Amino acid sequence: MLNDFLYLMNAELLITLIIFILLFLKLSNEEWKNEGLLNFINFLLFINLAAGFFYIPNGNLFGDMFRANELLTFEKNLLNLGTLIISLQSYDWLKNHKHVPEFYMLLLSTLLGMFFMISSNNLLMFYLGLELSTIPLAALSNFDLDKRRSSEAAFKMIMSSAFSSGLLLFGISMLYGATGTLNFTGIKAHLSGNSFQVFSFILLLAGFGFKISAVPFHLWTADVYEGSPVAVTSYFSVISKGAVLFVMVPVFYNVFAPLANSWYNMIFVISVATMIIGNLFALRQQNMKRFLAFSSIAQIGFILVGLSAQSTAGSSSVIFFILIYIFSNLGAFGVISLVSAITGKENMDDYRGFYKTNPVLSWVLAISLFSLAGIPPLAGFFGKFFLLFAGAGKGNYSLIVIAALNMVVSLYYYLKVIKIMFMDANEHPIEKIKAHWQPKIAMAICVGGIIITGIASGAYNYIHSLVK
Amino acid sequence: MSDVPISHILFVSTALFFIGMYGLFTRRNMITMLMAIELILNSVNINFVVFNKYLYPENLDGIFFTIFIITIAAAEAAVAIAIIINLYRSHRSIDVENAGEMKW
Amino acid sequence: MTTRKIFRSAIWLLFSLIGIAALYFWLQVEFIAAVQIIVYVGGIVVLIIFSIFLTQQSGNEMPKQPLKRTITSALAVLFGFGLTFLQIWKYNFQPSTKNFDWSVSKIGSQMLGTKAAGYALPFEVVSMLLLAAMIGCIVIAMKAPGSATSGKAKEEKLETIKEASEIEITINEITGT
Amino acid sequence: MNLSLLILLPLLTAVAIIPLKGAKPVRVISLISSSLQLLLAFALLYFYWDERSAGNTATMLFESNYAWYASLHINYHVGVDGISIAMILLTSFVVLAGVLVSWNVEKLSKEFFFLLLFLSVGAYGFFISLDLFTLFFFLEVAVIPKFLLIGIWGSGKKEYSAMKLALMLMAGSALVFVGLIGLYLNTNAGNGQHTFDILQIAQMNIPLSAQKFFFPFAFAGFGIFGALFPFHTWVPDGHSSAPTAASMFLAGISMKLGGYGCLRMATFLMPEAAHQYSWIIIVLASIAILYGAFATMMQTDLKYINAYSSVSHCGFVLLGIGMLTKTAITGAVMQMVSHGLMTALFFAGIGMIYDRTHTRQLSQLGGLLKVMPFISTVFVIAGLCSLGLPGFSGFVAEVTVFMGGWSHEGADNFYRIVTIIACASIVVTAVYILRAVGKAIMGPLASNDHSLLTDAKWNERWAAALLIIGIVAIGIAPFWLNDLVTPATETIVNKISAIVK
Amino acid sequence: MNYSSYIALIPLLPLASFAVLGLFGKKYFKNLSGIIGCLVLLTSTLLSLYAAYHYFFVDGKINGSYQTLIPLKYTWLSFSDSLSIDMGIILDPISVMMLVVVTFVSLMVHIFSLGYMKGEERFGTYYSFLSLFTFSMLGLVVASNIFQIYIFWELVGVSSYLLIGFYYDRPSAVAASKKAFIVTRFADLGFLVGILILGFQSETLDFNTLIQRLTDIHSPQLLAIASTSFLGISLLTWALTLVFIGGAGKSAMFPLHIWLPDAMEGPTPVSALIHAATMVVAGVYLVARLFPVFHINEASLHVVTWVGAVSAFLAAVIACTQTDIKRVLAYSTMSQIGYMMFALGVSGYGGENARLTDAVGQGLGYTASMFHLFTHAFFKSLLFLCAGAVIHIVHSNDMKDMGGLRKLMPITSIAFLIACLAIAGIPPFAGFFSKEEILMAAWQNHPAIYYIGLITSGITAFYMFRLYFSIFWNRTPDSQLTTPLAADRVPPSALAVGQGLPKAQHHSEGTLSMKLPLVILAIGTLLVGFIPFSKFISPDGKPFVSEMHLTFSIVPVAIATIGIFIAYRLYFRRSDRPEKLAAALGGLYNAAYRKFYIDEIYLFITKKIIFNLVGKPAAWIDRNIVDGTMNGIAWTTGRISVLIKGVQSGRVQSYALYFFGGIVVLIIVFLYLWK
Repeated sequence: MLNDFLYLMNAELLITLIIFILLFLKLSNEEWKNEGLLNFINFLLFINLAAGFFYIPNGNLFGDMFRANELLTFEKNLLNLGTLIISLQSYDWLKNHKHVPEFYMLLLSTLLGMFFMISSNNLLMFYLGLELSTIPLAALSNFDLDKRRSSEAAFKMIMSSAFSSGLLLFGISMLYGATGTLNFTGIKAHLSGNSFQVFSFILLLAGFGFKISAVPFHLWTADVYEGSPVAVTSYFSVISKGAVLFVMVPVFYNVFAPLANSWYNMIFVISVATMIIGNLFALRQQNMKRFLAFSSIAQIGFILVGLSAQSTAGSSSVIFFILIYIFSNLGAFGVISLVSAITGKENMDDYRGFYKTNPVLSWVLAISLFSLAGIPPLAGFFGKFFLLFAGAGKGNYSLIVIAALNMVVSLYYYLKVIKIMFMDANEHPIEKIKAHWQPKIAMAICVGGIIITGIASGAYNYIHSLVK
Repeated sequence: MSDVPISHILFVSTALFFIGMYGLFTRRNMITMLMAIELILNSVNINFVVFNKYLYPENLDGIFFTIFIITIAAAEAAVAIAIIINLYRSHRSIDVENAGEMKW
Repeated sequence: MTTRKIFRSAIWLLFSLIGIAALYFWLQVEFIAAVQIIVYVGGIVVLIIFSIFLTQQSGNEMPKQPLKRTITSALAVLFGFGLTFLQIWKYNFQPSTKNFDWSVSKIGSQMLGTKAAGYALPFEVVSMLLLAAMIGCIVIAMKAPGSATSGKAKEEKLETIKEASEIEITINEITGT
Repeated sequence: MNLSLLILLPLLTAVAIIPLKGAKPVRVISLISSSLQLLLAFALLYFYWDERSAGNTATMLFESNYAWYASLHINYHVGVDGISIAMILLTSFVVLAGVLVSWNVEKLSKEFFFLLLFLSVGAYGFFISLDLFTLFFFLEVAVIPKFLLIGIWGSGKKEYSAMKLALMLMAGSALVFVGLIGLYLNTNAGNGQHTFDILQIAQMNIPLSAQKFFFPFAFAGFGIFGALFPFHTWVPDGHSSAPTAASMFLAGISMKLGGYGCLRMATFLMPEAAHQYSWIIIVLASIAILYGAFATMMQTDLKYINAYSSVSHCGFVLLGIGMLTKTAITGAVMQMVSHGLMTALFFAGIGMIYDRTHTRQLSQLGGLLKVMPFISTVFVIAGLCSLGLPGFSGFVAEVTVFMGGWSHEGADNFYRIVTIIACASIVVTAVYILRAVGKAIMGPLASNDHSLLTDAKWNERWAAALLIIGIVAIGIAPFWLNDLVTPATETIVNKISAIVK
Repeated sequence: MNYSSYIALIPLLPLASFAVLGLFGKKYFKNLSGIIGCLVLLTSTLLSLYAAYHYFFVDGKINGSYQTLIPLKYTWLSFSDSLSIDMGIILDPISVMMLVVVTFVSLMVHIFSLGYMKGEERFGTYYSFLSLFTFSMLGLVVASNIFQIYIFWELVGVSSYLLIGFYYDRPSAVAASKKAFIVTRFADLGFLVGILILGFQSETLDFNTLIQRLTDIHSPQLLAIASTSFLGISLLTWALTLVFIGGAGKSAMFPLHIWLPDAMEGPTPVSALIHAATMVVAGVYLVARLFPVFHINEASLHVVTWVGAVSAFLAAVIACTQTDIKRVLAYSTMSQIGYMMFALGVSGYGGENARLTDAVGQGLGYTASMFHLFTHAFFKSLLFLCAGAVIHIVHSNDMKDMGGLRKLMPITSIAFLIACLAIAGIPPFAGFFSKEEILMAAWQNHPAIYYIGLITSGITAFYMFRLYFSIFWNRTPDSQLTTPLAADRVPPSALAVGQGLPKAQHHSEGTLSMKLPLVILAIGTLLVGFIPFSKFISPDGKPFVSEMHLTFSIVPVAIATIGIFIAYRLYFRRSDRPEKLAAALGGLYNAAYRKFYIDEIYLFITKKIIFNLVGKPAAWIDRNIVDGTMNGIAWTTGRISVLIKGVQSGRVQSYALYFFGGIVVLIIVFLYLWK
């Protein structure tokens, strides 16, 4: 019994352990130097990541509230990896921050929330996990304590998330009213597809849409991304989105299978809107983070195309894309966070002539952006291709045409950044940046991932085998 | 007592929900917005309790959900207020309109 | 929630919460009512009032919201209400005849149960959440040293801790029995 | 022989030059690698003849087929037939010439050569892949390097042109993508399985409705690469702003990707649709031919002249493909090769002139034959080839297209008139070519400081010589190319005629 | 010794010398290149003479008629099983005759150029171009496949382009070369389409098969091509007419003749070779080659006849008014070619096969045309070379700068006189015989044409002697110094010759290398007329006897003499009579002087219509409409993104509002509209 806890919840327990270690570190009265602390924490995170691969649990706990299996473990490992990369990248920012342990405690508790959310088999657990992964994030986005924008972002974040969770809860209550159970399997059994259920489902969808910032529930995204510290922004854009998507896939495919016909159309509409709006807004952005915010919105549109497939190809392509997306987006954010941490510059125009001074960094950024744009031979190409490919399985070609054209539009703004870095002249370019080895490692991981993941088909095949 | 049809109570809760939403849309004071959110959550609570009592008395899912919602509401409120206070420090105001620097 | 005097609206909130508690009583779920009163009235509203004082906005009024927004949101809300209630109205709920029995002990036992219909895991999760929230509050609300109004920081910290502890207390109450 | 060498060699070279310091080793290594590519291409040719003479009549030779993404039926499947080999030869010629021409690139030379080699990876891969996915993959691999090449090393309004080119080509590949997916979903490899394998699809018959729906996507998509009217507008800007080597690549290779794709994917796999839409293709192509030629007549910038003439010449490619007769398609392929070499030579010449005079405006050039005889001769030869002079490759290709068009089975006046229109372009071509030659090469010297200019250096001489050899080899002895290509085209045409009957 | 062993060498040797001289001429053997060229050409001349002897006297004739031999042939490019371009060598009377002519004249020109182009900086290039031309011309002559002839057709075109533009730094030369190429290219378009029709309809591109199929009344191909008609005209007529257009372009027939006079910008020997003796008669040769097909199709023969006649007359008239001696010669060339053309046209008129073969007459025109081609090659090249010699001394093309040169350059003047007599058709010079035959043929078949020819021959005599007198007489020998104004019209080539001007003028008439060809050609002009041509050349290879009717030849000779006499009166001595006459003729004179404004018309069509109404719009549309659309799409996208930016207002409340609105929309859509 106890062993079951230890084994099945090993990931969660490990993270809780780390959190408490940090808590004691904090409460113990002697001062720690940030550098050492960071090294130590990153070491812990690495352990945490590595541990994920050793034992692959499989089973249920708490009367089917908590599930664990190979796929879920894989997803958790992805999230761990992402978190590790982020924490490595934010080294230069955290070095001078006063609240490093708190930062990590909050960060890890959100991660914990996501884990619970992923492996939840129950609306209540799902909701709790969601909140656990949201509320501390709101606090985190305020972590540039004396920046106006940071607190504004935090405010917007907490307000909109509270609002959306209100709607979500209302939907859940309706669903409860309609089905009388909170357990996913039970819900699936009771769903008949009548309008009341569809109604409550739409509210749920809105809740999901908010977290993955799909149009029209995306408006908070840009502001929050812009205001928050870069580390938090990248966490927002990759980890929390990824977690929610991980949940969305099984929930939509299994739980709400009875409503498939109606939700397919909804996803269709939402994804089209998301791609178009995201692209249109991204065209004009000047702030790098804001730009990436909108680009990530557009990416979500593509992911939804894959999600709409309702097939193993669909789910595996979504998960595969998230893997790639972690590498690509974090690669981009890594460079940006370095630059903003060291020079405090976040505007595109500051990046003029970036290539002259920092060739390596610009190549990293360029490769990440190309991968995001879906340029072969980088992984992003495969990701996008498989998403649309799966989406096309439904035979809805209008969706594919729109998506394909949107890829062209998105290419424009990615290339715009490339152009600014490589081709524009600038008399005061960003000076040569000396990065600590930890961010370097993080970027190496990202670039390596971007280059290898697509060419070597192993990752995808593994995911596919898991999903099947 | 249970002769009161469920829809009446649901009417109350729904009304509460949308009143809260209206408050959220229109109030300019952040703290008031927070209150509005509390109202929203409360209406959800009512829903849960009512559904649990009227429809599915055999187990207590609704009740538990309500409890957890209440707790989370508390936590959310706490964080929100902390953020508002911090924002007040930097903005010297808790007017929503002043917290709109980042746009477009 | 119609008045723009913030303090007054806070009081109104208080009353409405109490009203909801009364509703619970009437529904014969006194436990929830109790929790409602303790947490909300005892916790959140106090918290809100504190914060109102802290932000010193108690007396003076906010400038009016532009009429356009008021109207649009009113319309939207009414419309949404119509839609929602239409759905609820159309959907015929089958009230079950079984009698609804709950007892604090039952709740308590389930709360800590790890078997089916046991809520130990959510409970733990919530406690983690509260911990995280507490930390977040402390970090954020605690004034960064060296800046102007550091005097208030301590008070601030106390405030938040107090609030957090209150929440802990409530949980103990919930579980204690 | 293992075709993957063609991809690996440039790829590994590209990787190998990354750690190098300084321009010189980079140049040398890329030169060695590209000459090896040339050798490899000729070896391929040799082995191909060997196999064929040994009586191997398989459609594709040297096939190798590995499962890549098994669950999605994506394979890495490569193989060559005559057409591919012709294209590979062309590529290797242009790559070597490009490397030679850009010998003196000082600015960021490592990146330059890296991109150059990377581009060739894309081209080779495209020409040898027999799997629609890999085809598409390599098609897109070849896009972005062009953007960077133009944007960083280009001249004039380079950013605009680079962006325009990248976006239009990307739009093209987006269309291709849709066609590809649609095609895939309409294949049936037994028990409801789909396939990307070109050879397998060629065996099936795709439902006509699907063909009619997706053929336009595929053809227009590749058409954008192949400067199909009215999607050709990236050509003038892109070519004119690109650095010399990039222009050579653009016109010499990447426009051929379009033609090859139209042939290999659109026409070969969706023959019925091709047959039904052929008249549209023909009309568009003939518009492109004549209209492009007339537009060229008005240009004053050498690169614009050649770019527009490329539009006109690539019209012949599409015309030949649209005619769907054996001779015409053979002509189209020949035209691809010939135009590739010829226009590369042309751009090389223009580049050499530009490097010295720093202008490409006809009004500011003149009498260069006096000061730089070699370069001028190169220019004149390219021009003569472009106006279809016998003895050069252009004539062979165009005549074949004409013959194919004229002897179209449905020998009604439509095809005749179109062919005559195409023929008429040879006059216009003569007009603008001679105009350019007469103004820039002959006549009195435009300005006195031109009299101090020097003639071609060794690398430029070799580059030009290489391309000229290619051109003349085809022009004097076209039969080998004809024999190389014809069997491949026959398989395509037989399929079509079988379907049509 | 059979042909295949050496016949290919005749064209290939010049090709080799072209390659060698072209690649290394400039670097290695600068001045040797001339000698090399001459030697190479000498060999191929001897070879072709040997071949001619062999063909005509040894084994060409089998049971009474000359066979068509194809010693060499291999497939060059095969389009389909039936259609393929073959590179081959055809030997029949006319091709052998042409071989001799081309090699011989070319040799003469090579030799002459040794002196004329001496010291030219691009000496080697010049010779390589000459060799290239010789190669292409020979290839054209021996072509056994209609596409092969087209290929070499283009090649002679380009080599003529290169040689006309040899003085590339002279804008006029550049323009002339461009003009020549483009006009002929335009004609070639017709040729090409004609080939396509013929090849496709007769399912072969091979001359023999083609002729045999299209002349056999029972062959399906002939039925098909004759029955199918386009725009009411039978396909055969279309094809032949188009082919003839090609020929007319090369042979500078009206109205495609405009390039020929300008082509005189090239070095004079080049004009002698290309624009007098060889290339310009390619058109005639082409028609002759396809003659069996032509003669069964009246309509196309009509065209040939009338175009020939008109050109002959028109050119003659224009020639009377020109003052640039080379242009005069050019127009005379055009006129003489006109003769050949209509000679072909009138030959075998209304022909069925029967009438082609019967004894007198029907084949006469054909023979006569070839005969005239042959003789014309001699005296016209002679004329040009003389003109070259003159220009070489005088450094001017304008006859106003000349006069009384007979003392200074006796040989030249005598040679020139002989040539003039020949072209005027005075017995016993070569021109007389050929022209007689032509007129005879015309008389027998088509009197109207005969009269035109007659008048033309009179005019010819007039302008030729106008030329002769005003060059070599017209002034007192001692006052022949060039007027100073001549000095600035000096061609750079002449400057390149290196000797200072005044000295040069007192020099004798150039080196031996320049005199020798004149002498040889003059002798040739005296003799070749006596060759019994009809013994060798006839439409169907069967020799026949064409007897001279002295009574018939009285009239033409008389007319010619009259012409000469008028010229004598006007130009023998310096006088103002010509001006008077010109004034008297007034408009007519001006029209003729302005070449009947044909150039202007062309200029109008090209500049005003093609460039302004087609080219400019095309370019404009491309930039503004086609490309505009592409950019417009991009612009619109950007615009939209600006328009909708208000949504992201930065107000969290409106975000919530949108959020809620989105939900409402979803609900409405999916609960009520799209179920």
